[in-house]
Amino acid sequence: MYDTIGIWVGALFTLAIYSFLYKENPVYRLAEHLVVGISMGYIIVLIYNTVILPKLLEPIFGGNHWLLIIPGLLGLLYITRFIPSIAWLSRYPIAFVMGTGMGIGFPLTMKAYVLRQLEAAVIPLYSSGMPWHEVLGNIVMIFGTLAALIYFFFSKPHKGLFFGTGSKIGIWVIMLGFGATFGFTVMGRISLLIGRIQYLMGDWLHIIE
Amino acid sequence: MGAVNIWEKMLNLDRRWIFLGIGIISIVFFLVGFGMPVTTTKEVENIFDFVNELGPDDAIFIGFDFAPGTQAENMPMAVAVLRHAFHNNIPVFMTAIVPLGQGMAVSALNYVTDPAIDGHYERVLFEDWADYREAGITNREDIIAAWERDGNVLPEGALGWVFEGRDYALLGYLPLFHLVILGMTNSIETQFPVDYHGNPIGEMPMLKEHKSLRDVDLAVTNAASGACTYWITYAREKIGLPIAFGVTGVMATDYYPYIQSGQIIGQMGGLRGAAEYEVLLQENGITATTDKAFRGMDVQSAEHIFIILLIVIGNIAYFAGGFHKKTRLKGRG
Amino acid sequence: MKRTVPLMIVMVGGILMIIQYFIPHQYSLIVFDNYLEWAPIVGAFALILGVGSLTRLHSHKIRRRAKNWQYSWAVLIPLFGMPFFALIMPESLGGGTDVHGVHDFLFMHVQVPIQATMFSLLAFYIASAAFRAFRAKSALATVLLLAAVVVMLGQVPIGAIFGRWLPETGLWILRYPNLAAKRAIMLGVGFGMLATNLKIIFGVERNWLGGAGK
Amino acid sequence: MRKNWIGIPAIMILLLLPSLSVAQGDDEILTPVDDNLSATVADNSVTPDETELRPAAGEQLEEPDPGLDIPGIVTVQNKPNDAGDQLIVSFEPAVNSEGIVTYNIYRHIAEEEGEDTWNLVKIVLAINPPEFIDGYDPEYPIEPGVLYEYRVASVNADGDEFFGPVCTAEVVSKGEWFHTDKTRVLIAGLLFILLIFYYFGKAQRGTKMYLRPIAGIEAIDEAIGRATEMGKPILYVPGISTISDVATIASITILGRVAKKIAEYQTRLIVPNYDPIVYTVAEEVVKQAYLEAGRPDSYDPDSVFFMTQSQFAYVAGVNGIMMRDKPATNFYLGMFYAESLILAETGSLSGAIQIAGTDAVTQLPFFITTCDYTLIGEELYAASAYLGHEPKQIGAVKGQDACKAIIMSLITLALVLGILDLVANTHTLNWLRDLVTVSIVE
Repeated sequence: MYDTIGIWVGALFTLAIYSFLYKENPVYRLAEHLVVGISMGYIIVLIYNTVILPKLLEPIFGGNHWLLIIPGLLGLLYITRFIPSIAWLSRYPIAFVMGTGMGIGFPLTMKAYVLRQLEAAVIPLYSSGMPWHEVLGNIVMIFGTLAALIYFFFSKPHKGLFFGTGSKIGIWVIMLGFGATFGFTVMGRISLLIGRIQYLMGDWLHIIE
Repeated sequence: MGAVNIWEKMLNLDRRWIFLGIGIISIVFFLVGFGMPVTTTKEVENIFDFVNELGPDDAIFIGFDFAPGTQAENMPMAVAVLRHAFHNNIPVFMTAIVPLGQGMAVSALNYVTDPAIDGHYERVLFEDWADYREAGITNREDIIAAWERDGNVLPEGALGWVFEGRDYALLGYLPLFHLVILGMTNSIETQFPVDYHGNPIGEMPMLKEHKSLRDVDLAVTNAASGACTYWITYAREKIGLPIAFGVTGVMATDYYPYIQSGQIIGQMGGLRGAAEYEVLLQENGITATTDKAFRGMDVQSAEHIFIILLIVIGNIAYFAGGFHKKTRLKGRG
Repeated sequence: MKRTVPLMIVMVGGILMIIQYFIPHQYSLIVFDNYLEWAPIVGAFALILGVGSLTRLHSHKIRRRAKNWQYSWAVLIPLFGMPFFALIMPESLGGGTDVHGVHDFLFMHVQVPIQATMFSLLAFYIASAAFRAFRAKSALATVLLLAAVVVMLGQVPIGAIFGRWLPETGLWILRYPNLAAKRAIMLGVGFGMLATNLKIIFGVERNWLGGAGK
Repeated sequence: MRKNWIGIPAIMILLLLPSLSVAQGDDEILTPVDDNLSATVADNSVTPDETELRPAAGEQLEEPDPGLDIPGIVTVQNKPNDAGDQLIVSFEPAVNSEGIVTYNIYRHIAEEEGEDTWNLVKIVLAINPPEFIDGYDPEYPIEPGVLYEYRVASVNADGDEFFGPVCTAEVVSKGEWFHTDKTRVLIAGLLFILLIFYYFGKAQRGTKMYLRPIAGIEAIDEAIGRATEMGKPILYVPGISTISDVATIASITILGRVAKKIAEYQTRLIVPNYDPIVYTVAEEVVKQAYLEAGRPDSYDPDSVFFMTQSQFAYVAGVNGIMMRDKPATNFYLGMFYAESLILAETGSLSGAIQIAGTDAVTQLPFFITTCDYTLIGEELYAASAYLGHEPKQIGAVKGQDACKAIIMSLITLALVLGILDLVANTHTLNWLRDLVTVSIVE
């Protein structure tokens, strides 16, 4: 019974969202507002059950980890946002998140975005036994990377042989990549729809099994 | 002027017609299906061959590491491997890295053991065969013999029996799953003292024979996020457990390097990967027909063709209407 | 106090975390482990801001009888109803987070289907986007179009009609030019991120404090 | 070759043992507690008699269920670049590998007594190299500065264990103060900091710096003007990531500038937020912008609001706003995931002018195809620097360009070296590769 009602409710809300494809309407509006409220309510419960309770309250009151009061108090400073005269105190926890986030990010970005990408670009064009299309690929890869990098030069006008032609080739390579990514993603997106059709026609209407 | 108007109308086609087309095509092709042949690739064949070599003495893990959102892609892969394992009588542990994956595992099991479907496996719940277990019968053949001697008959259309605790165990989800994997390299039971239904897994014959991940032969993770790499970092790298991936289509290219480096034995990418496994199951006589993924591939093909047709029509209208001469180029370029 | 202290926190926190990365010693590990423990706790309280804003916005709407104000109840009731049922209501009355409670029902049978359907709208939109955008307006647009079509056809069984070269070409584009483009973007983005990290740690960029530029 | 070994394990062990005792001085190996010559049998299914038969087993292969040859001494080294919680452990495998499936390695703290103090810390397959890193397992951690003892057992297919000698580790684990594998990251980081600060200084001294125009930036003012003319609101989506995401920070800077213009034009602004902290910051920035524009009273506190932290619920909400309020201009600047296309297509359906910008490589294609202007990757950051009008910001862009130039020269050098290697059959490229390679595992 619970499951049957559940599937009916789920199916009706599925249709409510699809109705948006035709036009914005009261049914969609209801679904939209409900899902905003429910998702936020769900997150409150989730955060309470996975962070506040096991990582803050239980260790402090159950395990005497008194040091955890510091992040707890820091977090509570967010509430000062609602008291205009001391609202600036809410900058403290933001500063904590900001500073540590930036600090952690710096070496990791250097490694993942710069050094590792550089390493992957330092490749031989040809090694024995490589088929022609791989060699061609490597050539395209190296010159493509160089050209696309020229496109991202901001301090030089995109004119002349080096910067002009370079940035033009660069944008070509970028567009080729974007086209391929677009085409590649189509498949996954259609699968999502197939999933919903299965739900509507299988779980709900039992037309297909 | 009149001709231009038609082209112009075509160019400014109300998008709702396109939406309608997409909707109708997916429903129609789902219902009829014209069965375009799917050629199999090495990445999927490798997984199939690996599982095919295993038998009742081995064990595998199937990870339901996805939420309902990507069910269409991940579910058929998991179901196909599950069927394959049941056919070869390989004990299967079912786990989930994400909380909602637990529900996915339940529905996969329900689907494979649904009595309404021809070619299902008849499920015997853990408590239903408790007497035999207590009598010390843990060998698969002995259980079946005793079970059938007591008047249980395999229903028509069923391919065989599956005993909970002997042929499969639904372990489910635990938070911080990477640590759970690490823990299972020592002992599965300390991580999962009871299964999803609350049955003590220490009493399961399959657990007595496979106490830790070291006694397991393969883990197939069906994932919709990078969480699948947990299995590599914590199981493959630590104890050398062979890993196979089933990932969504969008993720598939990201994980090719793992195949090259030998860290995974193979990969099923998106609906197509699942369809390939279904084709392999059918070709090897393990299932009589292909399943949802194969049928989904028809929809997939049809939609791709539809979108390409739209692009072609759009371009014909654009050039035939002479818009290429007068329209200002929008954006960059 | 209002600006200097936050800027100090950022600088100390930032430099500490950078240095920490290079030191494997257990003392450095203690710093990092503590951070891992603290960060989610501090972050969790930010939720109060969200709930506060959401409540204020929608109660305003209801009070002012703004357009579509009735729907604001559809936000407020589950917003407080979900935690109420999950954390306060006894399980016998549909409370708790387990299966068959109100909380689970709303999540599994309202939120999950709506979100999955929202996600699947992409199938429709990707088609209409392709129709509108992929016109051979210029050489550049043609490149975009052709790459998309080749890859799209290469992925499905029907593409095999045109022979093996089609999927191969699609893969080739994905593996080489696509990777070159992505790599260049990532390198540029990487340097941009690094520069922003530094600007924030050393207080050059302080927009996040509120108040542009000063 | 292997067959020659089968007959002589006993002799080999006899030969090995004296050499062990000789090596003792070097490796500080404790002799086994009970008996060095006979293996300890842990499994009950094997009787002690069988163990005594062991030395003869090699010579008489038909002997039923022989014991296994035991592994030799264990060597322990401190693992570099760790927090002092790992040790590198290697052992000498049994000379006669016949029948050995795995080696079980046990560890306990040196002073501890009794069988139950031993913990099984690792199982090594007999075919694998006899070495591993201990301390990986969180159940049996290694404490820095603690002295441990190890022993290794050969294990046959039935799980019977035959123990080798108990050995005391010659070192204790200790943590290091610098991770040598991270030297390259450190050098690159320092170089980067140096360059950026150099250009900061240059900018502050008032050196004029050229920056090329970016199409999207010029479109921003135009788009705000258009919304004002039409009397319709402007929607600004700051992405769905946290405040520590650089894209979000860039977006907030641009929002400040956009809000100021909007305040001047008296147009309505809608900023729905995904992250509560981003919401707070965005609100501050917009408030400040109205103040700077001299119209603090026309700021509507409901214009910047928090929606929900759930991806597709957020999209559902923003979609609703787009179709109900029909904004004339939509900005999508910041970090985006799969929702990018849903937002941009709905926006274009509602007839809005759309300006997007993100550093999410996977989402850029969708913005490019559906929006009127798109800031690609770094252009988003550069745009915020342009709009900030602060010399240091421009200096930073200059510094980033210098870094890109370095990267480009390195790639070009690699190209040249690669060709040189092909022509002259040298291995210069490997040298460069080694120079820039960073280790994956830390």
